[in-house]
Amino acid sequence: MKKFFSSKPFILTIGTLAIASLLPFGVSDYILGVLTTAFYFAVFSMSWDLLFGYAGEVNFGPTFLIGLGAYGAGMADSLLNLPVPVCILIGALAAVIGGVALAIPALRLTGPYLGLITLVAVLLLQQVIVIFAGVTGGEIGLSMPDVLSVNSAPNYEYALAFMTVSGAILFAISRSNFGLILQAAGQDPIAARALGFNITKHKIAAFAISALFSGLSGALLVFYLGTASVNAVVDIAIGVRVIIAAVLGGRRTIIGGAIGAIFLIVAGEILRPLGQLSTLVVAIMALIVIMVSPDGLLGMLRARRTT
Amino acid sequence: MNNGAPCLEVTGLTKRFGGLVAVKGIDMNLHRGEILGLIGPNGSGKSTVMKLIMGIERPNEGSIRLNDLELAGKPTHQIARAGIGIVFQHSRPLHRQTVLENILLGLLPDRLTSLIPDQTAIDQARSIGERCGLGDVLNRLPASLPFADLRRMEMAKAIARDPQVVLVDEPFAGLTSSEVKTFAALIETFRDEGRAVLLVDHNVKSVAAMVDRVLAMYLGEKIAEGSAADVIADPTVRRVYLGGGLEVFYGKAQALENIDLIVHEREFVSIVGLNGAGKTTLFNAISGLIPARGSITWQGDVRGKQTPAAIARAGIVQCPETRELFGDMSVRENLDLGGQHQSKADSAERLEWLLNLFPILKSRAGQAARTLSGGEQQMLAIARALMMRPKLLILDEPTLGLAPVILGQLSDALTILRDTTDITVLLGEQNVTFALPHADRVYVLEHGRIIWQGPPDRFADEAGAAYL
Amino acid sequence: MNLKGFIAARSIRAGLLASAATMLVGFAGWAVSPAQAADPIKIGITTELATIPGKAIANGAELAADQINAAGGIDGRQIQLVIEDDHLSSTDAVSSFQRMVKEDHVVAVVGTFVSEVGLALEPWSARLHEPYLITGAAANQLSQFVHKDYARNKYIFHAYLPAAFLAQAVCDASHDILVNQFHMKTAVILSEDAAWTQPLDAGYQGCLPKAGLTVEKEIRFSPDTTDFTPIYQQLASLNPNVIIAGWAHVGVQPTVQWNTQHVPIALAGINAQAGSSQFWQATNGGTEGVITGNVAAPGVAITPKTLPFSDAYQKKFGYSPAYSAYTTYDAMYMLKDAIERAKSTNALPLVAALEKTDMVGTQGRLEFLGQSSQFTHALRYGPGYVTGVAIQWQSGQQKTIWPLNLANAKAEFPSFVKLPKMAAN
Amino acid sequence: MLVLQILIDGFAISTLYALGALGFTLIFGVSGVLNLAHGGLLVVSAMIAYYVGTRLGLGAYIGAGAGILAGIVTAMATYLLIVRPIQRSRVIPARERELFVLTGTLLWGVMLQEMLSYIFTDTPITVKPLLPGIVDFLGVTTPANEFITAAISWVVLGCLWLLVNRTKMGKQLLAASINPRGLTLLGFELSRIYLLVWIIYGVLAGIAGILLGSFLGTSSEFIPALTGSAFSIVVLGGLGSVSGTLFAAYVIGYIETLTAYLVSPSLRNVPALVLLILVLYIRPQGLLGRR
Repeated sequence: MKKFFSSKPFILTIGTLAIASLLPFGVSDYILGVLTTAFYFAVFSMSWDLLFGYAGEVNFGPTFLIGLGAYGAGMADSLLNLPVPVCILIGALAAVIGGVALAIPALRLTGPYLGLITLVAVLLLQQVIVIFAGVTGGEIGLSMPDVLSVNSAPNYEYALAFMTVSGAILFAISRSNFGLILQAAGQDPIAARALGFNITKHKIAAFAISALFSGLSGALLVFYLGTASVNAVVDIAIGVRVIIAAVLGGRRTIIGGAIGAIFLIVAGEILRPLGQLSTLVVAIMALIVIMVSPDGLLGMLRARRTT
Repeated sequence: MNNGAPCLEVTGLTKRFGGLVAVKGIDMNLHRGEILGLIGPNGSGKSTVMKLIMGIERPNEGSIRLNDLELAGKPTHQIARAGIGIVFQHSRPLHRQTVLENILLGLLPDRLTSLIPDQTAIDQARSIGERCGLGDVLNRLPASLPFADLRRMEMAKAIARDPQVVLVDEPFAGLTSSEVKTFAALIETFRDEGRAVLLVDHNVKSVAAMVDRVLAMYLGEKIAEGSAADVIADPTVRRVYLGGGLEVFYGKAQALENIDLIVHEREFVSIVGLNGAGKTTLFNAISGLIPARGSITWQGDVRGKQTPAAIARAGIVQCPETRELFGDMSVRENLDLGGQHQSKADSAERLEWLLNLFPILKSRAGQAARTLSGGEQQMLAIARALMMRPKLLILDEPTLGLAPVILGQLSDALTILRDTTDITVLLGEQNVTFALPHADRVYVLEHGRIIWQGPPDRFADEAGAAYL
Repeated sequence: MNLKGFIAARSIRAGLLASAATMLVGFAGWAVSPAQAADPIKIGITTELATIPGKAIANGAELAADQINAAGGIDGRQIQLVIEDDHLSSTDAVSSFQRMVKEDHVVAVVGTFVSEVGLALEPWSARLHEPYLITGAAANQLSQFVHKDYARNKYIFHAYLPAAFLAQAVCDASHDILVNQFHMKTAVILSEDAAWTQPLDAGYQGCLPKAGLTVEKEIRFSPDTTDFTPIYQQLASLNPNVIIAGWAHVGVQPTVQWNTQHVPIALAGINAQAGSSQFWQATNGGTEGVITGNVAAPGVAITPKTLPFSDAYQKKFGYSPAYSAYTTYDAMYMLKDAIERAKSTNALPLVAALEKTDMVGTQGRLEFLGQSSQFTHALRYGPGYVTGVAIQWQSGQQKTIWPLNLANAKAEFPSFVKLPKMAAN
Repeated sequence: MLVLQILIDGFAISTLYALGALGFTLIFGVSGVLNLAHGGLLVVSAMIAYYVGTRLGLGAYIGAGAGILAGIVTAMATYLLIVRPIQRSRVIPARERELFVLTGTLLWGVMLQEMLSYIFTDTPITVKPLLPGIVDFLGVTTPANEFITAAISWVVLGCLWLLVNRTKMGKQLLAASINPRGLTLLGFELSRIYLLVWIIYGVLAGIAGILLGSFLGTSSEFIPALTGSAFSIVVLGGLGSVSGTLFAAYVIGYIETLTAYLVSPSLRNVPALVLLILVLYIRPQGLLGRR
């Protein structure tokens, strides 16, 4: 443990975060705005990585969990006018319930079959939102009376703090006994059972934890944006971005998810002068990275260090 | 030794998969401080018994009692907690974690709330690792370990929770002879610690030296039980084993060491060796299916980089032990595919000739390959390979799992082949009685090395002891 | 300031040399470029460039800016546009809205035809005190949002008609054409199930009977419907005279299928995609005989400004303007006018001046509704103000059939449409 | 009357679904690849057919030819630029290749979508129908194009059946899907066979894309939904099973049509999604899947 706190990557991470927390004193509001969104996406990707990278569950529908969190919080705010922290908790709760519901098929299905269930879950959620447009705002989206803050700097610091805390917790979980068992269950479920582990329990817990952070992040994101809409938090394209970010950053690392998400969003912003083509270029870059270095950006860093 | 009540008591254990009865009313006792060998050929149900005990499969009938605690039908993790550990033959280690952490995994509590392993568990993992001979590599990643050390690690994981009963699946597969000795010693220490050990393997020979008792299975039933010598002498067991029928395994970590092998034109060469000796690996290297170091010279030229398909077209055709038939296609279609590289007329002529060589295939021409019996499938596999008009035919374990009567037919066919064509044959067999009569020369392969070569008539005197 | 070094170190470590270079340049650009002394007046355009109406927003703004600049700018200051693509995503839109406000210090933001995006941007306009003119989206909620909390949300202007007014325009046109000229009596409302069509349908339900059309049924379908056969079969059994549409997300498919299946019922209402000049090709001519409401039509001089605009547009871009090009072009001139009257580019005076807008644009006389209307800051609808037009596709061309004083063609329907027997006059 | 309408309409839409999903299942069956850029192939073909047939005004048939060609080119590009490099990569561990093929094709699908929306915008278009006009069939008026679509689809299905069951090449394909190793041992280069399957896939996707484009319209925005629906149908029918795919396409097509006619058009997709979840729970191998 001690060794971990004095290790080079740890110090580097702390240093990076420290510099990041000082950014509001030096950079424009716009950069802060871009990074704020990126930080929430980072939590999406890290949560996804816990499920996929550790528990080995192919979740093609991270936005099912994100969307539940976002709409849970958004509807609590716009329909019930509850205080913001309560709304966020309601969103997180909705996501956790959804996560457990998703865990049940995951215990029976693997690979493409589970992938499809998770995808269908997203499509159903989308349908439900459109069908119950009266309370959900339908395809137009839900406009929320409250936001976290109007100013960029506090929004940025909230997001940074949230990402740091979530990342630390998810990272700790991945390195804990629980994470070890989860990984064993993901690699070889029969062997994990034969070592005396009730992997059903562990997998449900993994889904719940992943859902909790996805949901919290989704809820915070809508309170940052001031609106919850299908194309911002539910659309499959958003889920694809989350997955690509996690794979791009480096699977089974947790932190890789954050690096990938920040890279994707920041690169997208930098390439903005290309207009419509920016998404294309980002996709090409992501494809090249995963083909050259399957362990993603973090894998590249590591390879550089060891050679 | 067998004093006191047995610690694991299995009675009337039965498992059906659909219509197939894989395990039929097996009774078995296992005492503390005892090693029991559970042997049986491919498909005999021995692995299913092991899975039933571990709870990986759910038994249809029967009871499994560990110290009077009924385990049948319980989930695997509860059975493990009750005191049964298992060493799988193939298992995926955690490759981002060190050996020590992998062993530690076996010591963790099954609770969500436990986050950090306590120091005593770490110390315990270390000492288990050291006892299993992993002392020097505890801080390395599994990917960097040799195969034998990975097996040690699996052993360490299995005994981490101090189980009363340890199940070991094919303990020596893929190991070199020196490693076999140290592993046997390690397993014997389990017995000395008072555990009950169940070794699951194909044949008696590999486990005879260390087991206290042997239980032999065939087609889901117990056919013999007693000391190793008794079981070897048992007429039923001999009958089952002379029919060949030993299991196949594929993709196992296995190495060949400096094999020098020459096959002359029109020669019939047999390579004999027990299962796992490296025959299949050798053949796959010749066929270009797996990469290998060293050189292969074919018809005077050193072979460069070629795809396996190009090698096959050049005349080296393998008929693998897994047969690799196209199960959903008819016999005729299987054969036609083998003849597609030739003109229609050549192909038809060849087909005619083959159907005379294997008349049974003629009557089965329209049937799907997977509906054929084992013997017919083997003939089809050989015939399909022959459709290619090979210059060198590699036959890998053609007798695998076949009834004696089929062996006769196969043997006759090979004789005709030798007498009427220019073909060169490289035969891999563990069934010596089949391999010797046809051979011009014989190689003996053991643990990846050639340990003897010579004409078949000297085999019995010089190398046969290990086989008969 | 450490940022440059920090980012550079990370990117190069990441081994992506090529992208690192881009990043470095990009970040350097971000980090150093200070708020420049705003000599030109910057106006932000948020839009969806890969769509026809979205591209039209950018085009309309560009054309207006070119003309204003050529004529000497606004009080001598040139207009500089900042055009951002939001890729139809409200997240991207919010982030680019912030960028335009905080980084480029734009005086006002104009754009979007997607209600969802507009609604996401509105709170930000209010929070950042940034004037925002919506020029294509139609949801009632857009201007109701201003009405709900005027003090906070007064920065938002809905420079287009809310759905309720669009419904009224459809009813008025239906009365003049379908009822008076063709003696139609029954209608079915057929709308995509989307939030903007809820007020639209409510509007239809209210005004169609007054216009002389009995509403036999209201059918709403999922916006991702691709096969409309069941709906048309069901309609055929009801046998109404006309289908009154509420379509924006869909358009090509129901139109083409209406034509290929020879649905014997006239098709009118709002079929937003049919307002585009490219619709003929997109439907392979299936749009023949389709009537839709639009803000303007080719060759029709709603005001003296209409034709010069559409001609200049055609000349500059090579195709005719979609509805959002008219609204955006007008919005740009409203901004120019307001800035000149306010003699300031600051938000509050600008908002006050915009509220007093009264000018003639390409769509008609432009005036924003006041605080008392539930559609605060939406364009005033009605004769003498903005009414829009009803166009009909005839032989590959958009002909104007309503308002009657502007019409350049008489309505006619394809042979497969069964018309009510003409009552003997 | 209503029954007949439902039968006809359901048949047309189901046939299109079947054709659209067929290439997807074929490529999975023979080479084990789940191509998540599948929708991209369909839309590229339809867009090119529209561009050549309508915009360049060369007519429906030349347009269709160009569309099929575009389908082949796109399929080859998918295989040669994305799938094969991943399968042959030395840096990607063997057991993760499947995931990387999924991610790679997913990204490729995004790239195709972006390129199409850049060139052709997102606005939906329809491909010129091969046969205009309507047919009165037992009192139900149906566009002639609907019959042509169904007829072409079944002709294509029949050709595919003949190809697989009656030609040497087809035998190789079948054998590759059953046992690729066995085929290698018989001296057939798998790489050539895979190339061939991708070409066939391109043709199938091309035809399906054009017919879909003329019947239901197309747009770069439809790509994810088309991939999703092919994926659902194929999983519902049993991965890699051609007959299962056909069966599932008709199940989904008719359920959707029935819902649209008898319940409400806006709920059209819901029952099929629920059915999919139920089937996956009860019978994960799909309706006709083996395993």
